[in-house]
Amino acid sequence: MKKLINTPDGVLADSLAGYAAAHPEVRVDPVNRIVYRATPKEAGKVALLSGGGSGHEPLHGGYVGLGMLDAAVAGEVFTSPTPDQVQEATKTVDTGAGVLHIVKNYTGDVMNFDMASELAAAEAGVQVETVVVADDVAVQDSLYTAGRRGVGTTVLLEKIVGAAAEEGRDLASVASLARRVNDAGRSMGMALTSCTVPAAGKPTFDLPDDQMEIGIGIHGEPGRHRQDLAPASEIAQLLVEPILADLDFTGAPVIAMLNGMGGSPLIELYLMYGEVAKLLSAAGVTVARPLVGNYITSLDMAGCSLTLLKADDEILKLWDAPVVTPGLRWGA
Amino acid sequence: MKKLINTPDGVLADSLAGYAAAHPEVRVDPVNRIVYRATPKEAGKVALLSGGGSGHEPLHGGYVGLGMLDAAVAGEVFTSPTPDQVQEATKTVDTGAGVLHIVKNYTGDVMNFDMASELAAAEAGVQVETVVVADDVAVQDSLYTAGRRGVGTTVLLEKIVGAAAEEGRDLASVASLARRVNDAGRSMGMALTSCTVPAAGKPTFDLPDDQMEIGIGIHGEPGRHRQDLAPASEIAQLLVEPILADLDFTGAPVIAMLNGMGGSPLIELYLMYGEVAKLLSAAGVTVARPLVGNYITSLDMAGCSLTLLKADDEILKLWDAPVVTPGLRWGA
Amino acid sequence: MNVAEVSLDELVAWLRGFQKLVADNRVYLTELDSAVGDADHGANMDRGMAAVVTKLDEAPATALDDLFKRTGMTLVSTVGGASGPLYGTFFLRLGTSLGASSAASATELGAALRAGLEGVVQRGKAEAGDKTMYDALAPALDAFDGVAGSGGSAAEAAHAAFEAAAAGRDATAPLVARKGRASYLGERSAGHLDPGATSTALLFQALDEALGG
Amino acid sequence: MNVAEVSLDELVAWLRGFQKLVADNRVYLTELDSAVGDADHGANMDRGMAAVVTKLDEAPATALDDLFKRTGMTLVSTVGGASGPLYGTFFLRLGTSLGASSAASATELGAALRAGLEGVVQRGKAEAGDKTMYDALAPALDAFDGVAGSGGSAAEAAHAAFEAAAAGRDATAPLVARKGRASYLGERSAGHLDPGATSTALLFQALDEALGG
Ligand SMILES: Nc1ncnc2c1ncn2[C@@H]1O[C@H](COP(=O)(O)OP(=O)(O)O)[C@@H](O)[C@H]1O
Ligand SMILES: Nc1ncnc2c1ncn2[C@@H]1O[C@H](COP(=O)(O)OP(=O)(O)O)[C@@H](O)[C@H]1O
Ligand SMILES: [Mg+2]
Ligand SMILES: [Mg+2]
Ligand SMILES: [Mg+2]
Ligand SMILES: [Mg+2]
Repeated sequence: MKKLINTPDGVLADSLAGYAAAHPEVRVDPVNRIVYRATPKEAGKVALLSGGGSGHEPLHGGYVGLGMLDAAVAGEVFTSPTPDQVQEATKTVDTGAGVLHIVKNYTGDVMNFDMASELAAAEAGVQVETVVVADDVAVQDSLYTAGRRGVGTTVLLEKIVGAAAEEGRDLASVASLARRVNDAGRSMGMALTSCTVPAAGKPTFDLPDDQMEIGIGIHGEPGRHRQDLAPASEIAQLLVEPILADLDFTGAPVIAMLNGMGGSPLIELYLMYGEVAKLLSAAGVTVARPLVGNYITSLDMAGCSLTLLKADDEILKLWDAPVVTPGLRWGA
Repeated sequence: MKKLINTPDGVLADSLAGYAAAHPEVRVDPVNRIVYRATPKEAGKVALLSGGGSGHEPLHGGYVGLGMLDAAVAGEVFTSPTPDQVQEATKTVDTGAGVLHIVKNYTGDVMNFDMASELAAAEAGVQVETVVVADDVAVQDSLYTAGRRGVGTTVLLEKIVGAAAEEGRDLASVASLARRVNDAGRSMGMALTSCTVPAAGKPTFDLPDDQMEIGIGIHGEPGRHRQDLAPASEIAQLLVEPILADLDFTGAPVIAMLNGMGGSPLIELYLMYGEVAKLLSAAGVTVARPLVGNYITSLDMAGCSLTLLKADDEILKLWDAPVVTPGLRWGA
Repeated sequence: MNVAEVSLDELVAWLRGFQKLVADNRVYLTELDSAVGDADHGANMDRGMAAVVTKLDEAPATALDDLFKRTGMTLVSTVGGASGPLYGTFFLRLGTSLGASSAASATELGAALRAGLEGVVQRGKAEAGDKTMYDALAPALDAFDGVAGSGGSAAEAAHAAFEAAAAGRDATAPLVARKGRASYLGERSAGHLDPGATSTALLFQALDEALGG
Repeated sequence: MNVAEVSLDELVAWLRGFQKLVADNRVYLTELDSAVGDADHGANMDRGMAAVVTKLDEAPATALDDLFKRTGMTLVSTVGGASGPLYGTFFLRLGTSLGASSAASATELGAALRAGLEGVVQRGKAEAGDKTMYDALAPALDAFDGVAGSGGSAAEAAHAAFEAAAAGRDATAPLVARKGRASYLGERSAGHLDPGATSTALLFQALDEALGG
């Protein structure tokens, strides 16, 4: 295993320490592994809280700041945080207007956040609403599975709903916007290589030099199927087609994110976006806002994912609103 | 070779096409492989032009925009652009106030930019000044080599000098600021893996699983020496010590960039920055502005580099000025 | 028979034994989780049980409910993932069921284990054949109850439970997962043991060993 | 002797032959550049010479200066890197030296090649032993001049030049580089052939073949 780390068990603590040193605009609680805004939100505004396993950087800690999250709770690599952590963050960020939990749909995440909101409501009287992001079209038979995974739409949702919370909307309307955004987002991912979980010390799965995995998530889990390596134009089809088959993206402005899994360089991500853009345009889909880069990653995995979000004028306006976070920044 | 590409020879053209699709705020000339601002600078202001081989993204195309470059010229992967390309871009961006060429110190880059500025001066009467960035302390015996390589300081210089040009300073003062910034910057890099040049099809060098290269540049060239893998804390020493031995960084505010080589995920880069920050603080160096991420890369190489720039109030003010580029953005 | 034959010390030994087995099988559990999940089950369980043992070292358990509630809460607050809430809830329910006593009969222990299983089902909604820890836990409890209900000793019941848990674990191999991360793999999840069912079999191996096996 | 023994056609054949040798050795040149540089010398030279041949196919050369100036300009505008300006300048100087004639004597060709070498040195400031293309080019020209100056034919001079270029290429192996990217490696650059010296040996192999070798 080749990684810039000290020890496998220390990765999270050491990385958070570096994150704190690099970003004075956030405050890191190293004991509870929570990233907060250095300057908390004004009283009376709904707070946004997210979190999950680590290894997806910049998600979630990188999205704490004006216009996006109020706090992010970090679990161990690929392991959802515990209820105690979530409860602590929930109590801290509440300004009295309640807290929205943004939870990616994984059994562990859902259970831990559920326990936390039960605790927070019981102990501190904090009003909590939860949106569970579930946008991965690679998971097809939702009835016979834990349901669709929460992947790329999480990033877009945190941005859009973050802007709405900043406007001062109340918890119910922030939560219903969040659900609307989740319903309008779809993602599909692929991997050229497995990632290596530090504590495991070797790649999660073996992938021959001439093969790729299609339909992966963000935890190094193997995908839905494996096939021969293909040119970028074909890979783009494998991402675009299942998304467009799942939801009609024509007739609305679309936010498109071509996301890197952590080990693929920008030159390749732009190349992939070029192929995707051609297919979308041929399918009559209008990309109003493109985003290309590493936004929700899977450690050092090489590969990419595509997320499309069917937007409207309100969502675009919220998308364009100022955001000042380490991971996403514009307008201020 | 596992890459998100169509064909090795098409990488640059295809990636530029995707870059154009992703960033309507820039204009790409696909024939000459030049990235321009979509909205050119006001007449009378000095224009900044940079370029070099591709494979270092976001450098240079990602730094075109308000407060930074006016154009970036892209060569083939790791191959400097040709004089024709540079000359074309030089003529296009000149508003009458002259053009600063920002050239990384490599034999090929220096020769091609030299030929271009001769041509541009002769043919179009454009006033050209050149700054050659040479900041890599891994190259020690400058007398017996092509001189120090231009690496991380390039990014910081393009930002700082870009802000000065935006203020309307004249060519001589922009160029002398650029040289001052170059003189104040030092970098050192290391690699956990080699990168793979698409046209070569396999890793540039073999590196056993338990070894790393110290003193690499940004072209997949082997480094100054090879040694056993070490914990992040020791790697940080290998980067910090030669930099501090080369220039006294105490007594001034320092801009510190912990840069990823393209294949290392953010969780590791933050971790490395944490180790670096500890060493700097112990050495009495005050980091005024930290920057962590992939800013000047070497395709899919895993590894990182550290750049320190000894700043002053003027440089910090220019650093903090608004910048709106795909690769670096704040203040607007 | 309602003889209070299982002592607090034996149950402490159970948990300490489980911790050792988990530590010894950390790599193996993670390998299983690599095949169908995210390669962390070994690290998760090891982190949690190490924390439990540290807590027990700091302050010895005073009663059964103290023992199991602290165990459950420690797991909930140190493990995360799916296994944290599931194993945590399991032990919390054991504590509630056994109360502040210092020993339990075989049937009391059986009833407590069943309360634990119910907690797991409430949290995770797993059913038989979903390819989860349920598939080792449920048959183990049936076997335990069968022996304890027909007058067997707690040690005999624990031994039967271990054998049933191991069989249940093995039976997860051919299944297509319908819960947890493995379900994302669809048909590709078949042919691999479930990591959680495997750690649950270790739980009953530890009980068997602690009660005299 | 000042007989105009080398024809335009032969020199066109030289360049076409060089293109073929470069294409055949593309992978090899890149491998050499992997060891001491950035793994692109084969791709660079191949891209450039392919463009030269395309230009010659589009419009046949009308005179020696037309042939070599177009070759030089095409290399300058398609190669980039270090080799683009260096090989480009080399051929541009050849064109200037040979002028608008349609044939050259051996000594005229020798003088033109030397003008090319001077251009390379002006651009790159390389000296003997720096481990660059200079180390194949300079001995090749010395050998060429030696034969041509003592009354040998152009073909004989080209053959001697090729042999000297090959020897010069081989002699770069033990050197520690002082110019170009290889110089960054310090001592580690020793033990590898210089890629540019190797492509320069191919240039003289092509000349040898074109002039009758
Ligand atoms: N809904 C569920 N009900 C019961 N057990 C479950 C459920 N989901 C997952 N599990 C168990 O959890 C195990 C995985 O635990 P672990 O790897 O620690 O957590 P995560 O899946 O969050 O990474 C699975 O092997 C399975 O036995
Ligand atoms: N200053 C120089 N003078 C002469 N030849 C040089 C000089 N610098 C480099 N070269 C030659 O150029 C070759 C490398 O060419 P190439 O790989 O195409 O360009 P780059 O080094 O820019 O990647 C070297 O092997 C060497 O022979
Ligand atoms: Mg997990
Ligand atoms: Mg090169
Ligand atoms: Mg797991
Ligand atoms: Mg080269």
